[in-house]
Amino acid sequence: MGIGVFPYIVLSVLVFLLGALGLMIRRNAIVMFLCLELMLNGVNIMFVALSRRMCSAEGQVIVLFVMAVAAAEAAIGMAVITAFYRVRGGVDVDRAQLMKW
Amino acid sequence: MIGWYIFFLFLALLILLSAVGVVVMRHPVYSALSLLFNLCVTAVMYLALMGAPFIAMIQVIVYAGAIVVFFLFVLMLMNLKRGEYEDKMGPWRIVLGIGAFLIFLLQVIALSGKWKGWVHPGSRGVGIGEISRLLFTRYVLPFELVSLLIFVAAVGAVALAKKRL
Amino acid sequence: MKLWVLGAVFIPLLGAAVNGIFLWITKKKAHLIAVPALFASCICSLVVLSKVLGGAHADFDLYLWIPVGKFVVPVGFLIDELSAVMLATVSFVAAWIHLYSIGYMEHETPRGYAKYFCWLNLFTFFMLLLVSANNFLLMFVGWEGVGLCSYLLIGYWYEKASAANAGMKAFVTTRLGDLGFMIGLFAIYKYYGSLMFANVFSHASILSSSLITVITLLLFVGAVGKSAQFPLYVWLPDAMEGPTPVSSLIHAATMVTAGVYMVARCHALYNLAPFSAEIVASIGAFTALFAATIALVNNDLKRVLAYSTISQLGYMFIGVGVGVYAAGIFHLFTHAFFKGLMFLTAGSVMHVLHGELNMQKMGGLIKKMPITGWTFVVGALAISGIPPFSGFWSKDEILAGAFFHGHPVVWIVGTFTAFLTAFYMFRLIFLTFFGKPRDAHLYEMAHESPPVMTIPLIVLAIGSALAGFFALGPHGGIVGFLNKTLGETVAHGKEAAGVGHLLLIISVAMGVLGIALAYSMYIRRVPDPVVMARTLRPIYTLLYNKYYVDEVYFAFIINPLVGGSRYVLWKFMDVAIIDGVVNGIGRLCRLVGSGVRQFQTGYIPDYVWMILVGAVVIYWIGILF
Amino acid sequence: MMGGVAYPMLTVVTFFPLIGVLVLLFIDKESKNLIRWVAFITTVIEFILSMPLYFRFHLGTYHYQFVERIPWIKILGASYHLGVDGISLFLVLLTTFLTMLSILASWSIEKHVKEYMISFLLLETTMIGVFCALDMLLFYLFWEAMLVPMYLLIGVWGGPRRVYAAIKFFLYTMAGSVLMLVSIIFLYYHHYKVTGELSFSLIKLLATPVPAVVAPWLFLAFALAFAIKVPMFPFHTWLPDAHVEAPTAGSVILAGVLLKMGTYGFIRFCMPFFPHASLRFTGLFLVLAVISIIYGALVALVQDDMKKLVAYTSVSHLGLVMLGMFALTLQSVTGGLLQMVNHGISTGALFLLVGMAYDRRHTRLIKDYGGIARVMPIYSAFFLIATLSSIGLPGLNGFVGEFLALVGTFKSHPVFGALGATTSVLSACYMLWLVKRVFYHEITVTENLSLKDLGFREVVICLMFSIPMFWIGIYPKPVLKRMEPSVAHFIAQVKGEAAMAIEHSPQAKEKMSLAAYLVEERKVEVRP
Repeated sequence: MGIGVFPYIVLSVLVFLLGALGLMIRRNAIVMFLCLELMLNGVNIMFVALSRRMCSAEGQVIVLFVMAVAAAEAAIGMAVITAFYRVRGGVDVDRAQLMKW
Repeated sequence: MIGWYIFFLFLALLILLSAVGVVVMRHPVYSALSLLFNLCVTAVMYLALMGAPFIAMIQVIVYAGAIVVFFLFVLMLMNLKRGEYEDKMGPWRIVLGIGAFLIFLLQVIALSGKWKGWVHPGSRGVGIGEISRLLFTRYVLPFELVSLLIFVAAVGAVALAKKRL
Repeated sequence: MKLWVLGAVFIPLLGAAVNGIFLWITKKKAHLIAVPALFASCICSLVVLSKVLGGAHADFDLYLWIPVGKFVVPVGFLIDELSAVMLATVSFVAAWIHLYSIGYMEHETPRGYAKYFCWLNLFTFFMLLLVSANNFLLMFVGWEGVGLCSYLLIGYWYEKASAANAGMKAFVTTRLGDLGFMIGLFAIYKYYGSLMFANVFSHASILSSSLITVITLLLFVGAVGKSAQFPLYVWLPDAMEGPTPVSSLIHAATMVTAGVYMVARCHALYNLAPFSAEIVASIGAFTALFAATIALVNNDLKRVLAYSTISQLGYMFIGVGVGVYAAGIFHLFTHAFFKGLMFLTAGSVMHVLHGELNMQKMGGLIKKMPITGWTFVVGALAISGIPPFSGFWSKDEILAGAFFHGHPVVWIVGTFTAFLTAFYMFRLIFLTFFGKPRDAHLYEMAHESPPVMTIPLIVLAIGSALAGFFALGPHGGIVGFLNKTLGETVAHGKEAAGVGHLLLIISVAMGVLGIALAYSMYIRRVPDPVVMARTLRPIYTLLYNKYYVDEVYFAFIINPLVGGSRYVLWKFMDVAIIDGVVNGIGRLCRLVGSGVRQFQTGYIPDYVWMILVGAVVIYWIGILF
Repeated sequence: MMGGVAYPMLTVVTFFPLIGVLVLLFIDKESKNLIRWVAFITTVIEFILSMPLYFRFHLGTYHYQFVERIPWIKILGASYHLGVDGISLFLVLLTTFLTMLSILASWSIEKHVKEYMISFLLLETTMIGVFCALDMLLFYLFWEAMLVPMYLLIGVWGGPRRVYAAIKFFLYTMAGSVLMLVSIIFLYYHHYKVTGELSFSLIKLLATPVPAVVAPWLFLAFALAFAIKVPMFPFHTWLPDAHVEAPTAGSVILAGVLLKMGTYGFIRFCMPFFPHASLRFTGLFLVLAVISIIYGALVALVQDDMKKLVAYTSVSHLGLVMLGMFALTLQSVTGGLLQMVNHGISTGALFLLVGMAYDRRHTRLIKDYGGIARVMPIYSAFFLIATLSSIGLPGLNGFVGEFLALVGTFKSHPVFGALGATTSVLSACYMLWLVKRVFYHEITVTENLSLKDLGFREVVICLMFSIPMFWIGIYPKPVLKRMEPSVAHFIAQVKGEAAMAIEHSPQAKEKMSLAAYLVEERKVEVRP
């Protein structure tokens, strides 16, 4: 158990970056959402690790909030995607450029 | 000590692999399953290595159990055909994406010297009692606000997804 | 005393208010309020005059009007010999003209009728305020107020383009003069620290003479505008577009004399500024001659009278300019009678001839309308300076004053103008009332006006005939009376009686000569005026076109101003340059935006990429700079 | 210095319209008449609520009255600090008065009535807030918040080019006010640096003089914001566009109140904060003011559109206000201040009257009218009164302000006073020419033959406007008495205490001309 915080931080950054990479290279909206969750998860790892390091429960409280927000975001996101799918006939984000410029 | 390291490396490897899976899987359902796996392994890590059993629990119940399953539902509802779900990822985008990935990573590594020496001070985990105490005292306002947020999100989701209100 | 003064000034305002607010009720009965109001005011004024004759004076404040720091202006009244005479003159003439208006305006619409009386009452109020105010600012209120009423009444028949234009011209031109007056007031406040007559005049000499000269000249600019002197006289002939009683009241008897009153009121300042007084007298003399020459050839009944008014106002300015203020005011007083009378008779002619004003179409009217005709003759005799009619007395005072105060040139001009005056007045009479009718149709239409119009004519004719005898009262008559206020105590007649009598004979001879020439030209036709006009064509054309002054003003002032404003200031400066810069900045922003928005691809992956790389870049920017 | 009242008057006056907004929110948007009445009654009550400010105002003191002060954002040192003095009192009253009549004049609005009325009531709150706020942050908040409802009023209910006009209005104003924000923040930090106290309070910031090196720059930053709002000569082009496109009531408020915020800003913030810089730039501003007066009048002369004409007259009139303020004499500043009120009343009335014609004929071009005095006599009568008030005819309100401003200006700067006085001629030219072309002559356009004269509601509006015109014209003393102490204090602030002391000391009296001394006596004598 005494392996220190550093490995967790590296792990967290890697997970976060992998999620970001997914966001960058994927165009399927649902997969992008999944990548977003992945990023959030990376952040959560960091929070929990530092919460342990600081001997404080606050990090974990924040994680709870992050999860709640993630849930809300997923709900709205999925609703948007279904609506979008209905209108555009696909979940490819490249189709969504009404707001472009 | 070494044992813990090996255990950590094992879990971390699983997490990273599944994360890569989320990114590269062709079919969205595979991606989702991969994420599910990723979350579960993270929960194990919380529980076994990081002394955060409550978060681990929530991670499984809410994240894995509710959110990802919810994603899966949506995927099934849409029932995407082959060709519809496939990404046509241009090589440029992949190169650029990986480039940004590496740049950021390098940056983090360059800055990581600060944390290298951070060693875990003790084994005392934080109990559920401590969390709930904080939640209902100092964080009670954000807590309530979050509940409101979820409520709004639920209503909003219905409003958005319904064809006609 | 206070109450009588307030009554004299405010009863007309009350009448105006009632007629103005209850226009829809009074309608054709408006005169039942307006005319009694004026007669009441007249009685009050006469009471005030009688009290002043008994030696009483008054200077009181009704309430504090504008108090800011040391700038304190009350609504207050000053009653001395000068203002008492003015009050009485104005309200007396105005009352009879009100009465006359009942007949003259009988064919107007009910609303127009009530409106007319409302404005006429309002005018009288402002005029009375002007002459009874105890400070410059309140005087200015009356000054501008009469201008407003003049504007409204000239434009009474606003559907006629010429009337609407004339009203505006009158207002704007007089405002141009008022600008000078206003700046004069600023200067008075700046240097004297007060606008009260009492304070300013009692300490008039604390300023250097050059400053007083500037102040008095500025004030005189106001008088030039209001009293239609050269070069701002152009509005007065056009003002004849208004109903004739209005021309009579405002543009002959009262408002236009405000400038003369003002100069007389400020005699304490003008006495200290000989150069300004010189200017006043010169402008007066020049205008007298200038306007008289135009009147020689004009064929429009009312315009001849208008130019005659301008000319006579010139006389008054000669009077106040050469320092015989009382004579100037005396001429103002007699002029109010005979010029008011002549306008009313002209109105009477117009009334029965349905607005015809061209005297070339008239002739022989005296048979059809004897009262009108003969009263006009009385007025003309008065203006021509034939003794014993009133004009003789006052004109003689002025000319003698000019001569004895060392202005021989002014005297020559004045005397020559007297000749011209007699000539054009009797030209008018012979063309209109005597000789053969030149338009049978018009002649058929003519008949005497109703009594409501002829009674004022008779009253004013008696005034024109006899007002001059006021000069003969004890202690120098009216002149001596006015001099109690106006301060000029030396009676010139005594020191050079012989020369005085010679001057008198010359000026009367000039008048008689003028009448005789008019008689020979327009009744005997030797020399025939038509032939004369042909032989002297260039001069005739110049006079007939009024020296082209209006045209010059349009070409050199008004058109450049309007054109410059439209094309240079508005279209070029405002729209092209300033808005151009503003819109240019807007366009520049859009240009930059359209370049920068290329980064805004709308693809989420690109944004993620930018966030990640951007975070690194910003970190390094922070480190390096 | 509470005015001896039991309730927080200014807060009530400022925020009462929001209660009206709240009520309006619960009314169905289809019941338009109910909405109009609710809005109107709200503004009437608001006006009545603001009346005690006038009656309970203490004469003879320059201190702020009806002051309320509650800590607001403690960490920033900002407080909720309201108060009025002789300078802002009449602007508050003008706001409530004009808003009431504007709502009454908005009966003809049919599009989105509910939103319109809500915008209007919000606008009223923010405007009053601007005039009452004594905390810079609070002031800035109201100042910026005011833009939004006005932007909506122009942009949604305006004429054909409304969007262009609204954006121009918004951006112009923003451009200036951002610079002002920078200045405010500088003042705030400077105050912190000097005294160690964080405060946005106007009074405290005023007590901390700014270093002479930066003062001119800060002054110019403030001045730009306010000069745009006024608007002074080179920054005025938003005004004609905004006025022409705004709905009638919007124009009334724009001209009547919003422009005053610029001049108010100068007198309340810009000049007292930077007295030395103000004195240094006096020449510049006097020149700009005179240019505004003459230029605005000349451009107004040649306009074809009635509303645009009236808009340019605002440039001219506000130039006069600026002239009076920078001339810095008691008379000129008081006159300028009074002229602000007068301009709000007379120009407001003119805009309303133009709007009434527009409601009937749907055109504002002068050439489409002509001769309508015959078919609309009441309308013409009121138009004439408003015109005369606007051109400063003695006996009506315009004259008192104009004359005071000019006589005071002449006292310190004779040339500028004389140049400014040309406004009396030029204003007569453009207004009477307008009157002539619109009301006189024969009717040439047949549509005009069937024009209806004013209805009851419109007559009420016009009568309401006429009352203050006559009142201020004939008996301005109560107004002037309330303004005078604050103006004197303002001048003392700018010119420095020393200058003021000389003017009031007994020794100085001996130096005064004897005549002026007599006046002084007279004044004492008649004082009640």
